[in-house]
Amino acid sequence: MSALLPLLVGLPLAGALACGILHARVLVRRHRDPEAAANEALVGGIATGSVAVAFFVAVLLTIRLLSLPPEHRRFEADLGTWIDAGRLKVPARLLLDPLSALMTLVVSGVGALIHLYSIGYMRRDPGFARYFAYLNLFVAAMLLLVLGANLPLTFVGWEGVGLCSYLLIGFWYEKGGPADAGLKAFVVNRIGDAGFLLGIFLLHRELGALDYASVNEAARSGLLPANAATGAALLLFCGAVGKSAQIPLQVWLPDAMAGPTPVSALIHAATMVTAGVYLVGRLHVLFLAAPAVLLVVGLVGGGTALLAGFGALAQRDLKKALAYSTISQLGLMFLGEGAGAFDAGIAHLVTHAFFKALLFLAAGSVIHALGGEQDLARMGGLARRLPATFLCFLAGAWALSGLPPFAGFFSKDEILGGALHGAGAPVLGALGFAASFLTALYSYRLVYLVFSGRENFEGRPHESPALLLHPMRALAALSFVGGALAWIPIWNRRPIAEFLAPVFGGNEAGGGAEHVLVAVLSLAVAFVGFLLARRLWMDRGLAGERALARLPLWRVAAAGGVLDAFYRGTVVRAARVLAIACGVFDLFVVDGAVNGIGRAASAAGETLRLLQNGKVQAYAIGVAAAAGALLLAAFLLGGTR
Amino acid sequence: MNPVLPILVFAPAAGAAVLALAPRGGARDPLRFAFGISLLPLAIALGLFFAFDASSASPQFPFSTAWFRSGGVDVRFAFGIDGISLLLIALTALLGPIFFLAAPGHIAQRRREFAAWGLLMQTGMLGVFAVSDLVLFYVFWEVSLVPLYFVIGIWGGTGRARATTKFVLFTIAGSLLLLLALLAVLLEAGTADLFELARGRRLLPASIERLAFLGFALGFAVKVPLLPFHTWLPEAHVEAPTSGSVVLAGVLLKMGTYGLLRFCLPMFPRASAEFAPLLLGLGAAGAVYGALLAWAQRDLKKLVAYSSISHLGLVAMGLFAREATAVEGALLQMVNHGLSTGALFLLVGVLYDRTHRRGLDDFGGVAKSMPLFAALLGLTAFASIGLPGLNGFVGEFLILAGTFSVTPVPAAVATAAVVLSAVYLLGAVRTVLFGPALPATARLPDCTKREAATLLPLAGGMVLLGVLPGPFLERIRPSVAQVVERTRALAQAEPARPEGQR
Amino acid sequence: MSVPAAHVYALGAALFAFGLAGFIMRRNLLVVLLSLELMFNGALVTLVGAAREHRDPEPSTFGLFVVFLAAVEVSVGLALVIALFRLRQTLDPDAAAELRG
Amino acid sequence: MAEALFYALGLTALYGAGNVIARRHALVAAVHLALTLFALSGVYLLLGFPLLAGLNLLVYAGAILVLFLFVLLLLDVQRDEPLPLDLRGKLGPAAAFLVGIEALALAFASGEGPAEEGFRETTERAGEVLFGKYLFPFEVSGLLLLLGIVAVLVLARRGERRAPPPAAGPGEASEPARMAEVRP
Amino acid sequence: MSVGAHDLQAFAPGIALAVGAVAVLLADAFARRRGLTTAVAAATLLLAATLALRGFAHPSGEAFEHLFVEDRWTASVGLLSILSALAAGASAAGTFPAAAEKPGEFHALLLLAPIGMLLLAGARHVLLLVLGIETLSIAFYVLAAFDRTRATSVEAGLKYFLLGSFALAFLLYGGALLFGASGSFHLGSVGGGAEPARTAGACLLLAGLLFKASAAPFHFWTPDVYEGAPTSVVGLFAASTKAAALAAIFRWSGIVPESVRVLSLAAALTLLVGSVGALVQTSVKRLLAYSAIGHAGTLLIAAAAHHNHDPRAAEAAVFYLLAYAPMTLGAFALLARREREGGRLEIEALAGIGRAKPLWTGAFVLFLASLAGLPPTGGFFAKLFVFESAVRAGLAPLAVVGVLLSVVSLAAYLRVVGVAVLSAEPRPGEGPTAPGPVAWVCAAAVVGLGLFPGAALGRLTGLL
Repeated sequence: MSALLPLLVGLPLAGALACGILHARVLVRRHRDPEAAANEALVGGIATGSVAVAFFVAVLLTIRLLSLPPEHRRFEADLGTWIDAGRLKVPARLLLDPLSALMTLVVSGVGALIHLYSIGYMRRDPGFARYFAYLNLFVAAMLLLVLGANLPLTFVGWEGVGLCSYLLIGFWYEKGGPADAGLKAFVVNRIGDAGFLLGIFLLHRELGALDYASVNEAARSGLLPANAATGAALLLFCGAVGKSAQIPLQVWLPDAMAGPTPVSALIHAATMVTAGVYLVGRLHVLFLAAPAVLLVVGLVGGGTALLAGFGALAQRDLKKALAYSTISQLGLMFLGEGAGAFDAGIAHLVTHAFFKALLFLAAGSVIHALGGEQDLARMGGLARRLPATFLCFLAGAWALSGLPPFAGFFSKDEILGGALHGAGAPVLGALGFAASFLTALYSYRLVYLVFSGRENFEGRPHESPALLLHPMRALAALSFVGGALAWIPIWNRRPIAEFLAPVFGGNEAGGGAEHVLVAVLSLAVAFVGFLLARRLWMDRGLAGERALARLPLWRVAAAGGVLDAFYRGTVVRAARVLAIACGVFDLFVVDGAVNGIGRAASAAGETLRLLQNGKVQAYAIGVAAAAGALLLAAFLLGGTR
Repeated sequence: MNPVLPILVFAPAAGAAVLALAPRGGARDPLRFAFGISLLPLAIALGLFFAFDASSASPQFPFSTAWFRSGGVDVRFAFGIDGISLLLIALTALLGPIFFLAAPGHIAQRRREFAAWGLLMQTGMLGVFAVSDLVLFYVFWEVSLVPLYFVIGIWGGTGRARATTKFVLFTIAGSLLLLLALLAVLLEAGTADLFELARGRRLLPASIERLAFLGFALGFAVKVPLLPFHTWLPEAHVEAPTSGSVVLAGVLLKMGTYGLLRFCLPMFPRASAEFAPLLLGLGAAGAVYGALLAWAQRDLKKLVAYSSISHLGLVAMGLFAREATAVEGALLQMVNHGLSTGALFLLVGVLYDRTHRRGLDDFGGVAKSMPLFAALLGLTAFASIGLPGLNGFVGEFLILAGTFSVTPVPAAVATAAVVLSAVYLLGAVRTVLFGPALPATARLPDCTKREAATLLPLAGGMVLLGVLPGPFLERIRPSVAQVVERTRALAQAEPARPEGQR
Repeated sequence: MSVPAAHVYALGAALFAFGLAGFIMRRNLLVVLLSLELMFNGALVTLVGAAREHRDPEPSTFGLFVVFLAAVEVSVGLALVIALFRLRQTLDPDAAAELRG
Repeated sequence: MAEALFYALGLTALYGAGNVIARRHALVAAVHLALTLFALSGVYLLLGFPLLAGLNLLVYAGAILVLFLFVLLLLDVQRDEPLPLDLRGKLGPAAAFLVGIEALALAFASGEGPAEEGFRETTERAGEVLFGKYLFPFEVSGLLLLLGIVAVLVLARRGERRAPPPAAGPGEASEPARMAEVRP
Repeated sequence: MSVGAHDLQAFAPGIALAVGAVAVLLADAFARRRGLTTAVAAATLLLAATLALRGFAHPSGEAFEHLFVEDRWTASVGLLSILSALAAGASAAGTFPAAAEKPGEFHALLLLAPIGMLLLAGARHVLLLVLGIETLSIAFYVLAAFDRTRATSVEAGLKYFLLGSFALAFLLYGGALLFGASGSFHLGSVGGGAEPARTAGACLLLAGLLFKASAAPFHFWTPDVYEGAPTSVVGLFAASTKAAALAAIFRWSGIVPESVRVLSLAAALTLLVGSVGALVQTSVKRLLAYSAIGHAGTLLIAAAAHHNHDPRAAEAAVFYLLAYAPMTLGAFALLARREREGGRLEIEALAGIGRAKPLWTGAFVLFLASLAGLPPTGGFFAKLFVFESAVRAGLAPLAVVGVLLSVVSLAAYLRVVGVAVLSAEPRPGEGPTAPGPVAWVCAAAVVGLGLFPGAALGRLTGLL
């Protein structure tokens, strides 16, 4: 069975290559005949097909995995050695265990749906084949990220998805904005990645081994010193912070919305940004061995969830609002993990992938229908015009808001339950509930602003074609049933947690009356949020928030880029000034010293020329003086004898 | 006695002689002729690569004949390579044909001379890596310098005379100190065989070892160039013709790092230990400093030149970690840098040939009109900033991981350079390729077939080394292990001074 | 006669010094040549003093060669001075200062 | 008596030497050199070197100085040197050097006793050295004489003996121009 | 007390040269056929070279009452001088009209000068030293002023003469003091004796020799003389004077106390003057004069190493001289040809000559590279061996000074190369196209020594 593993990475990769070649052909043709369009069906078919096949392979493998006894649920595929240098050995080994299987299913499944959606969305784009090449490459990298059996391989995927993110954000590179956003995303991620790398180095220094099994085992057995565990966990979490857009590195994600909307759905909502959550889950033993870091994870997550929630609330741009929402939800996941509820974090990751992808796709449909309009002020009343889209969006928002029976309620509930149990419980719990409240508030704000009230747009929007709607419907269905994966209250079963038990061990948190209490509380909070949103925004458009918008806090949140501006003003500027100062230093001091030597030699030569004045008697004086000096030197030097 | 190495080394020189002696007009297309000649070393190098016995650390394909005796030391006309040399020979042989293939784009005049100098330079560089005699090494070391002086000086930009003079003087100043140190070693050890010198159990007297190490290190540091000795490089690159920059960055700088690895570490283990902190610091600082400087540039060539300083600082750091992983990474990174920086210079050359401009601000939105160029530039940039899956990553990762495992601080500092590399290089890519097309650059023709032919082998190399570094690492492993073991073992056996032990 | 050798040496040194001073100072090439002869004579007197001190005929025979050398020198020197005079019409040593730097 | 004569002659020689370098007119200087040479010959004689004394008189005073005077008259330079003006700059170092040498010479006196009396070198003994040990240098000085002749032939002989060689084409014509160009 | 066959054999090259010189004068005086003098001179030089070579193979040892010694050192310096004279004569043929006017005198001087070198190199007695210096000096004074209708030539000769005689006076005085101290003129016993006179004498003697070697600060004459003298003979000045003076310095400077430090100091100063001075010149000829000073400095390093008990310093020095002679002779031969063809010798005048006259320029650049000590030329190994000797003798700091200053001198050469080769526009016209036979031979020697240094070095054993 494990022989199928490489296919998971290989299929999308092959798809990417094929699309790349087709793109090259398009370029060559375009030179001859500008009108000749790409064979979009072929490209879309290959791209979507490869991911879909990967999904089926993943399903197949997962079924096989489940047929094994829990402690043996892992497939490994060894593809030889990638790097072997000195003490460092990196085998090219893929690992499928419940955690990576779950991730694989989400990535390939959601990925396939979004590929399908993209065929419709990207129609007639001159970069159609290029788009799918990138998208397939992304899926390949993402699958490598989750399937890699050791940190370096994960890092390959990690940076690979970063690359694809960069390429896809800047897909419409002719405009400056997307290109800048892509660059920003990559650079900010790199800062986190530097931490990731250092974490890898630290583990390599301490352990020599970098595969997850060894690292977790060493952390469990105490082979890894506590200091090293803390350091490594903190450094690796830096990587997670960057990739998952947590404070303080969250600044890139709102800008990343400059890319095509399906990209935002797949990469910047459903999959890539969750890589950090996955990483922390993957190395949960290490993080458990570093409780301080785990607390940091929770606090960062909670803080991000809260602040990004405010951000989402105050946005006037539909996609940016969703982006902040994503940041907030990722924060929640970290909050759960920080509290020790890793399975809850992963469960929320899964459901979030469904409904957030759905929301983005629906938003894409709206934007598509409005001819690229993203401003919430220029929407409203679209429920009548785009009924299918409306329903899908509503399903997504419902799920997001954490109201049953949609998925968000159940997975979020898990997190909140975990938060109240783990370390730092009161703080994390409070943050969690506050974020939940905000989530419901902004979720319905979006629904009301987009779909209710007066029509503030121009033109006559039409419902999107089936190619766009079908993936949305599928995701809507998943958003609905997805909650069952997290928690089935009736039987009090938690399928995902149970599925992941071989990885995380049995999680005894939650359950019973206490859990019900949490559920009721969270329901109440979400419902209050819903009611407030309904009161403020239903049929009123942005007018509803006029009072709020005067608050300084709101303005800060709306601007979104407070931290961004802060970075630009301090870190970036300081680095820039440092770079220019280095340039000046190099030119005048370092090179100046070099040129100074040259000038000194020339000056000495000129002095010599003055002495060499052509007058023979002057020379004679020189000779006589030299002879005198020689005598003097001989007597002085010889005097020592 | 296997004559393959002398043939490898002197084949280009023979070609140069033919060009020089051919009657005027006799060589109709000298660049094509030279290109043809330079394929021979490439073929030989490929053969060597596959014939190389990866399990052995001893010099292979030896060729040795008496040359002269000086001061009781037998100086031989001796060749022989181990894994370390093999990789760099392969790189040199690969860049040789590219040198000539790229030339027609920017060398309009005096092509015959250009071809002859190029071939001579090829001989010099191959010789540096292929010899196994100290004195012969030095001869090739300087011989490889002279052609580049003319290549930059004759076919360079407006400030070429100053730049090339500075380049030559700077490097010669370092080289001559190296020469003195080399003489001291020669006299003290009584042999000029560099493998013997690097392997013998006998150590030089401590005082000589220190001074000789300093001489060697200084000579190589100028060539690399390490931090305070780098100012010749940007100037030379800016003025050099594209081909010259490619070879300068691709091979000539490697001669410095090769020297550090081949001579400084194994021949002076105690001094290496003593000065390792300094060199680690200079390497790491250079990596960051170079990156910052690259960021501050508005001229593409200068940007790439400073990025070279940054990358090679990293390499030097890896070498002086004196740890197998880091050293293997450093060696691999030398090749990586040769490929990616060579390609970057070629790409800048592509733009320059079309517009006669090199400023960052002279370009914008080029990707639209030059998609192939954009793809190659993107690939190269990502290789250069160390994206996993491409070659730069493997080298950087090994260097940093290895260095971190013995001295975390410099490695951590140098990691900042990894971040900065993305800032400056992708920033430049953003400016040049993306955004609205500038009127001046909106209709540039895409890479020609010839240009693509110069770039694609390099691109292929980047992917190959990134995905399959195994065959390369495998061949250098025994040699590197030997160097590191000796360096470490002897440094610990007889500490030069107490604080020398880190 | 009991003149101390030192006094003979002193005489030689003084002559040499006078010659040296003249060589450096005088602005007439012929006088410069005369000064040169003084220097030679300084050496000659010193040789004589040495011969006397060591009771050895060798230095004084050496002295014969010095006289001879002086003759050759003067002939060549005068020839050169004449050659220069023909071109420059002056005996100022600084007239021959075209080559410099 | 002889001692007194020695000192008298020595002082005369020095007086002459001083005038050689101090007198403004070259002719006067030359005459004073003759005075010095005569005095020195006397010194040599006193010290017991009659051969040297004689040769000194003959070659130096006789031949060399006559040659000098001859050239002086030949060139017939009327202008006097602007001596005092120039002395100012050069007297300082010269004096210093002079003092140095003098001090050096006087230093010899410190360790040495007075010289032996009655030393007298005979022509025979000089001849023995000259044609014995110094035979080779003696022969070599013959070569020097030849060289001197050649030198004077080259430098002082006026006029062209032969037509310019055919090889000298355009270069010959531009000779004066080229001379002017050769400047530092 | 008499001169025997052994003595004659020891000085055979000198005798041949002397006889040849007379023959040349006679041939010039009585046979009116052009070319006869040239032929006689060339034949004499070849014969003398053969004899010197024979002397090198079978040195006769001390001769002439121990005044002179023919060892391999003397023979090699003699051989070098003779071959240099041959090269200078060949170079002058066709490039030096004044020599063609007086071929007898010119060739006689060329033949007589090496005798002086031989004497200087082989002298073990102050008198012979003086006579050797005088012989070579007078020959060179006259050669410098040979172009006597040209003011600068006469100026060069006069300056050379005045300063040379001035230095000779010092040397003579030093010799006299030495005898006063030690009672001997002989190298073997001259070193001892009463103190101030001994040291003072030795120093003055050494000053005279250093002057001949154009070592700083006795170098002042060199640039002026080299610039003013006829170009075709300047190479001879540079190559052979240095050789002979260095030979004597090797032999004699041991009499000076602390000779190593004195020589080291002189070497460093000379290198400084040579390199820094060359840096600011505008005339190629004058630049090469400063280069000659610089090379004297390098040779003084070898001398210092020799006196610091490095047994192989002499080999290094002879190799150096062997390599230096062809490069400097070749370079001046090229300049002589250029001058003859109406080309100016200012550096600026060479602009673009690389394209107009590639062969000539190529040869010139080769000589410059060798002067700078770049491989694969003889100059490289010459420097290498000298520095090796210095390192071996424990004079590494001196070697460091040497190499750093040779970077400065390289900068000076690169100025010339930069103008000649790197400038863009080719200038048509002036200057010769071909380097000429002398330059070819010299270039072959330079490259040959660069490729096969062992061929020469291996034979240079047992020199002193």
